[in-house]
Amino acid sequence: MIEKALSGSKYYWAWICFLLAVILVGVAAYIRQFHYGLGLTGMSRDVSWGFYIAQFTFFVGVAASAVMVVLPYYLHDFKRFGRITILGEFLAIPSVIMCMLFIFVDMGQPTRILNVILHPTPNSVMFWDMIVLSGYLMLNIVVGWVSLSSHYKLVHPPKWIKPLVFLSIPWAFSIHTVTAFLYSGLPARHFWLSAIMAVRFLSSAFASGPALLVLLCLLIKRITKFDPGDRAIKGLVTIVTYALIVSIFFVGLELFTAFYSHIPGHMQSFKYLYFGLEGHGKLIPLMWFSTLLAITAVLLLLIPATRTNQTTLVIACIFVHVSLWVDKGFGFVIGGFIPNPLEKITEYWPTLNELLVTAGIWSIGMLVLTALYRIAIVVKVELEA
Amino acid sequence: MSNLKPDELSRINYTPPEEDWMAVPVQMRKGMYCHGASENSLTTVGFPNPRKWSSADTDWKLPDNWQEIVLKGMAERLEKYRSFHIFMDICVRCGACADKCHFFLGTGDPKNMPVLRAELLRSVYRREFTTAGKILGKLSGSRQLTEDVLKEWWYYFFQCTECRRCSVFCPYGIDTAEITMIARELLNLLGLNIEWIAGPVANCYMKGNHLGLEPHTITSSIDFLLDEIEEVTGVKIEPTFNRKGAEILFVTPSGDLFADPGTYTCMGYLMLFHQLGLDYTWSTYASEGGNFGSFTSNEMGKRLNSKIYAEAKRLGVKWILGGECGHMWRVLNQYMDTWNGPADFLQVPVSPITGTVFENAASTKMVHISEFTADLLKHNKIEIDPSRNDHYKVTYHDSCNPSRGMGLLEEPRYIIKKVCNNFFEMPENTIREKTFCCGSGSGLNASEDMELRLRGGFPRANAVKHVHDKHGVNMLSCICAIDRAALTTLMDYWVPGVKVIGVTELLANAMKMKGENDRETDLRGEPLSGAQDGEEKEDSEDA
Amino acid sequence: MPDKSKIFFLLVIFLVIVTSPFIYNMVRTPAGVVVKLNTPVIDNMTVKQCILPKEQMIHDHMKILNSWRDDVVRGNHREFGKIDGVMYEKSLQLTCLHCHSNKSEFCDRCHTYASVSVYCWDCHVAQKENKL
Amino acid sequence: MSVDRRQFLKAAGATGLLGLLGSPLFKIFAPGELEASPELKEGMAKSAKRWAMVVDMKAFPTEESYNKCIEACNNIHNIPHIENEKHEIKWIWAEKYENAFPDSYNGYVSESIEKMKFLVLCNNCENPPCVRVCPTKATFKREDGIVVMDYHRCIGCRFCMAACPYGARSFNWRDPRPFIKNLNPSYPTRTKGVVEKCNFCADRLYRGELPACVEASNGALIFGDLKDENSNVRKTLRSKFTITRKPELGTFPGVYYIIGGS
Amino acid sequence: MKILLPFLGVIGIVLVAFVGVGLLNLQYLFGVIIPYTAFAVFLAGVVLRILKWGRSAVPFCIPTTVGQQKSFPWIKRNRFDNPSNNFEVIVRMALEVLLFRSLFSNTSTALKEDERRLVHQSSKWLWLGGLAFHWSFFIVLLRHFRLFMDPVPASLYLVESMDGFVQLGVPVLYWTGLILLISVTYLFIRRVVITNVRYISLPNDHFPLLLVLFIALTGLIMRYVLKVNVISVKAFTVGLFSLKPNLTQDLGLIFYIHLLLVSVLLAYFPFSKLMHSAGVFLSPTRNMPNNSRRIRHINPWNYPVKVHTYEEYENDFRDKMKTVGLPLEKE
Repeated sequence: MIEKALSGSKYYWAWICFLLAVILVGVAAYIRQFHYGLGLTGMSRDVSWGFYIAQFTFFVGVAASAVMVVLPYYLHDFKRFGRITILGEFLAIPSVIMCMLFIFVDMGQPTRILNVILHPTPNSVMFWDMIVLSGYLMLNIVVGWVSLSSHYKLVHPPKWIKPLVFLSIPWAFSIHTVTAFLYSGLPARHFWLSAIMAVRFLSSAFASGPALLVLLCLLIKRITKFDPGDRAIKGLVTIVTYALIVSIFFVGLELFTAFYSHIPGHMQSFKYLYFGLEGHGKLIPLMWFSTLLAITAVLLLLIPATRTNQTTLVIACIFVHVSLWVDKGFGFVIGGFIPNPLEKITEYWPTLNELLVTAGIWSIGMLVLTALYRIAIVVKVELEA
Repeated sequence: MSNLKPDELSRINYTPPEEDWMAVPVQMRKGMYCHGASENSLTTVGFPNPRKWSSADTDWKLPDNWQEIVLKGMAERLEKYRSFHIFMDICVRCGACADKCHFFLGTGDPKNMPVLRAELLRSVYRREFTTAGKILGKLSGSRQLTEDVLKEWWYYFFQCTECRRCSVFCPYGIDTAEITMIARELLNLLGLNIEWIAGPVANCYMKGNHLGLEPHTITSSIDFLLDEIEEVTGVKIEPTFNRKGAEILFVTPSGDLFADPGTYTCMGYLMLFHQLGLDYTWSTYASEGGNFGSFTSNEMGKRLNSKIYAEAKRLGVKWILGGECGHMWRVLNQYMDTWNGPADFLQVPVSPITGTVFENAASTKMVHISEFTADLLKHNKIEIDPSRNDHYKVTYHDSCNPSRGMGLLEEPRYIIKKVCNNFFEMPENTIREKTFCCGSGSGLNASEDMELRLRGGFPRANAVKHVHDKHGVNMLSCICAIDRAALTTLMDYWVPGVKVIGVTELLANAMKMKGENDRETDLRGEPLSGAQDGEEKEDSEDA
Repeated sequence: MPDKSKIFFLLVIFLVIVTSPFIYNMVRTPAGVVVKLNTPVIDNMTVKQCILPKEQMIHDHMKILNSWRDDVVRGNHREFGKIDGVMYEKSLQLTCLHCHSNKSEFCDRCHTYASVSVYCWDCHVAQKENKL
Repeated sequence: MSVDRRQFLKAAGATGLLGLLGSPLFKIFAPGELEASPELKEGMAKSAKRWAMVVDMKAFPTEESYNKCIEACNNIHNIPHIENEKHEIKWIWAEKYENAFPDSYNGYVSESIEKMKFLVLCNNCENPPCVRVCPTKATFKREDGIVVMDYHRCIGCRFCMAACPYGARSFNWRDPRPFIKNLNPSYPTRTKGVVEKCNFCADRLYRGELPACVEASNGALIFGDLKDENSNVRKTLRSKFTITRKPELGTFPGVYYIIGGS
Repeated sequence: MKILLPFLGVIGIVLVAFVGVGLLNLQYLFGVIIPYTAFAVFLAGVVLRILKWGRSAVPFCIPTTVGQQKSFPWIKRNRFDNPSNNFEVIVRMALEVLLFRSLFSNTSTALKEDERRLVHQSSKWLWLGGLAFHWSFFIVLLRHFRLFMDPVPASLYLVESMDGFVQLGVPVLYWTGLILLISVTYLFIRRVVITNVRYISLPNDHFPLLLVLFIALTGLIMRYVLKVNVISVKAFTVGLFSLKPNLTQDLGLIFYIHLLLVSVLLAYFPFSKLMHSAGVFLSPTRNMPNNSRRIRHINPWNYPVKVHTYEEYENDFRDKMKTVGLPLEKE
């Protein structure tokens, strides 16, 4: 079926060429970084993780959110997701690939990447992250590919695929849980040291991922002959709405604990992010922007008129996604490092080179996504023809 | 018809036997091969070793020095055909071709895997013509040319339709058609042809066409078709034959003149040319587009083909138009000009209706009817009512030779989509350059090898069945005369309810002619699904 | 011969590629490799010997260094052993480079010759020679 | 695998194919293998069950006095001097009270303490979070309590930096060599892309020497075995009031501070 | 037997080198005479084979057309699967040789027994395995040039640094070596496991695979396990490639085994199916444009044939033609 990704209209190829061009720029930027060192990024001794790891964290969420279509469809026989399960699974694949690439470009010594396997270290959460991520990637590739190709051949999917589907459900939860453990198990980082980190991650993921999926579905409906179905989109929107509300609720819980207990360590990062700390506050506008988007989105999604109107729905979904992207793909990681363990403040802002590498990885993700969606849609359209 | 039911015939075991293929002697199974060439047919064209024999006999009455003849023939051909020489040497037996052959898929006989079919010849080549084979012997996969081997060649090289499907997938482009052609040439050196090829060849040589229609029979056949046309459309057509000074010579396979459903396609040609007012002529001398000579030997192909240019020259036409036929177009595209050209007495074809210059036929000066028609439709030169084909749900079978020996894929589709409303493609791995053979090509469409034909046609029929079940397809369109004959049998057996139709017949159904009656039936006399049906349908949908 | 020119063109390309090492070595006359052992420390040695026999050092120095780094860093086993009453530490910089203070002559010659690039020198520094 | 004289020869004789073929053929496969050399004696290493340090702030009267310690460390370990604070490499350095002990800072400390700079370094914790998180065991705790880094193995993921509650770790954001003024040829530098930190001069201890900073501290830094009742460290801890940094985190630092009083 | 014999053959080669060098000390034979002979046989064999093929005529223009022909400007043609000029042929050939385009479109067909339905699905494993094998073999070979040339050309460093991106202790890991081993093993296993492929395989299909497998294995052992003295090896190979062979180096038996295996591969090459690497360029179904209706292809050995002329035809049927009023040349 791969060859289906190799044919398409001139718009398709223009888009592919555009992505390839960005990837090329990203690769060049990475080569520069490879030779110079990570000093080319905005990271520092104090903010030792930056944009790359934040993006990794965010896309783990997008990857995990595939479960939001797989689970209702397979466990609860929620038929209307039948047409989009493959879209969910195929969204997870580029997401995980992006996660892996973001980790890779964040490594100081990428040539030693095999050390993680050569010297397995089960006490490190990162070791488990490697396992769950690669496992999840394999699961989605196998499940997605095998069910699509069986569908295409009009044969029943092989029996062994069912257990893998069921396995992929808890596995999806595991990838984001383990990713949350990367942060929530660190003693001196009060901002992250929270038992609800995993559920907070999951709830925001189940809002941002499906929101993206809604946007993709609407786009597909518009530019291809495949219609994912309004009922499926409605289902997704419901998930987005409640996940977003829960996510905001969890942030509220964190705020309460920090500010009611009034333990300085717990408050400082929040203060830095939203109000500024000791005159530092580079992220304040971004964080309020995110907050504003989230609240607007909640309203747009709760009010029936705006929820059913396609334009406002698109706006709401973009707001959800961007809001959570800013929150998790930026603020959350940076905020944890400010102030540093010595209560000093070093601020962070990504550099151009860092952004170019990031853009390259996004483009790789979009390239994979485009190719996979192209295959899935061509197959579906052919079958329905 | 085979005694086996479709359900039984489609029980196919693809697992090869335990012993090595060289150790498995050929077993000639009835129904899987054709009668040997008759003495008469061979004598007519002056072929060697004409005699009374039967392939079922143990003694094939070979000349004493038959091995010498074959090996000398091989040596000669290794020098004359680089393709043969290369294909004997470079196969790596990767197996990519194995499940591409319709005969393998239909029989499960491992020697029908293209690679093994070629190995039948290669094993002898290695022994006689390579150092490694001489030194290593059996280890190098070589063997001696014995009578059993010869019989195996005969059996299996007349179980190949030269469809070239394997060549598409071969990483080196090894073309079993090419190997089969050489193998058949070698067999013909010993008078080992099949009658179903040798007979038409003799006919074509003497009378101008495979069916052996003599000049007056041709005109009367066409007269009969003209009456039919008049009956359906009310239009009277008067074509010309052997007319000097015509602009265009029209050549089509003779099968279209005689056997249903080819005759309907032929009616289509007549109607189209009449409607256009084309200045063209038929020829009774060059009354065959197909070329069973090419299934015999290069030389015989050339001898039969020569008539087209000769006749074009004699009649003084400007260019030649060719009808719907499969292997005819492989010959016209890849061989004719080389054999019998240059056709410098002709002009680069120009459509008199649209003025389009057929640049791609600048040297052969011969245009495919589908190219010609597609060009007309593109320029809206014919008025079309596609709803007249509404009672058909159509799919399209790419004939092997026009697709893999020419690349004529889009033109017929363009026509079909213009002239009918219900068109459905078969699964993608069974169409276009990956199309499956009808199982009866290259002279194998006899009746005595019916089981072979049904088995060979199984993959094609299977794909038709798919669209038949899914979309209710009831009409299989094609641009090949052998297809029209072979697929009809095939459909009756495998997918009852699906009929076979030429693209030009579809066109003629939909084409509005000057002075025609209100048509109530199509060319076959089937009632059109008229306005009433449509309304009824809508009503029932509302309800 | 049909396609004569094309076939000869391909043949020439083939021959040039296949015989390129011969041609290259003919044009660039191979210099071979000569390792200079002379350093002040070695010149002053009465018995010129390494920590292990020369042949073994040539053959196994990479294995030795590779295992030393784990021995020293991870196992804290730093002693290699005494030779003529002198204790030798498992240390590239302190032991090897002490005598072989001419890295560019001693190490690099062979490594360049065989195009074996190592990342030892990313961290480890050669005495004096190492220009920062 | 380990290569010292004895072990090497044993290991080489037994590997894979060679074992199967027996030793006569071994020479053909791997020419130049020779016999073992004489026995060796024990080294002079200082050893301990748990190395620890006490920083006596009273004994650092001037800035110069503790800068000596820092410089000694920097020079011996080829620590680069990078102007850009973001890319700094620090093994041992000085911090104000409020930064070194942020959790116990109440805003009303004496002026002397407010001005005082505290030497901070890797605490070589008993229960080090950095070791827990390292995905390759590039950071590990030795039996003598020193938390060591294997720079050959570090992949530069910087998880340890996020985990360290004391900011004791530095990352080589770029090649450090251009920033080393006086290269100590007997100690390696680090390559770009790895994390580094103080290791209590593990190599010096092995050679029977005290850590560089301790040696340069004029007695202000007390170093010894925490598990040895008679060690300097234990004596000091018994006699003086000491604190550790962020004790509430349960890392059990191996660096103790004497701040004031007697 | 088909598998056992080639296997024993390869083992035999290993043993010959083992005995010849290890016990009989025939270094000169195995280090100089055999490699030179093998190389000469390879060169001469390949050239002669190609010339022999080249002498065969190309009478007809018979490309396999795997896509739409060039007809009208408004019909989208498939330039590289149905090339209409030499440039497009070159692209088609390049795609074939460099990317194995034909195999990329490979399918596999299975009969669903329950429904008697043939299911054709795209099948890319052979393509992937073949591509991985050929490319990694090529890069491994290219990397070997560092041992053939002195001084090492700068361009080789680039290949090495990209291939050796990953550290795995000392020395760095070359991916291609690993991929070569895996892919050649895959190709061998598929030949043994897939029943139909096993059925069509000959001993001389298994032999080169096993030979390459052992070459790769001995190479990897030399690099990662036994650590053969690369300086000696290079001094020796550069000697060979400067026509000044010297055997003063201690090379280790494993090197001689590797060398003999390679020599056998070289000498075997021109007489075997391995010539497909050259033959693919000469394959008429792939290296010709589909333009024979536009430009006449010449058959060098075209000769006149006996035909049944119109005159003879009219003579045969004159009366019948007259009856139905067909025009005649002679009344």
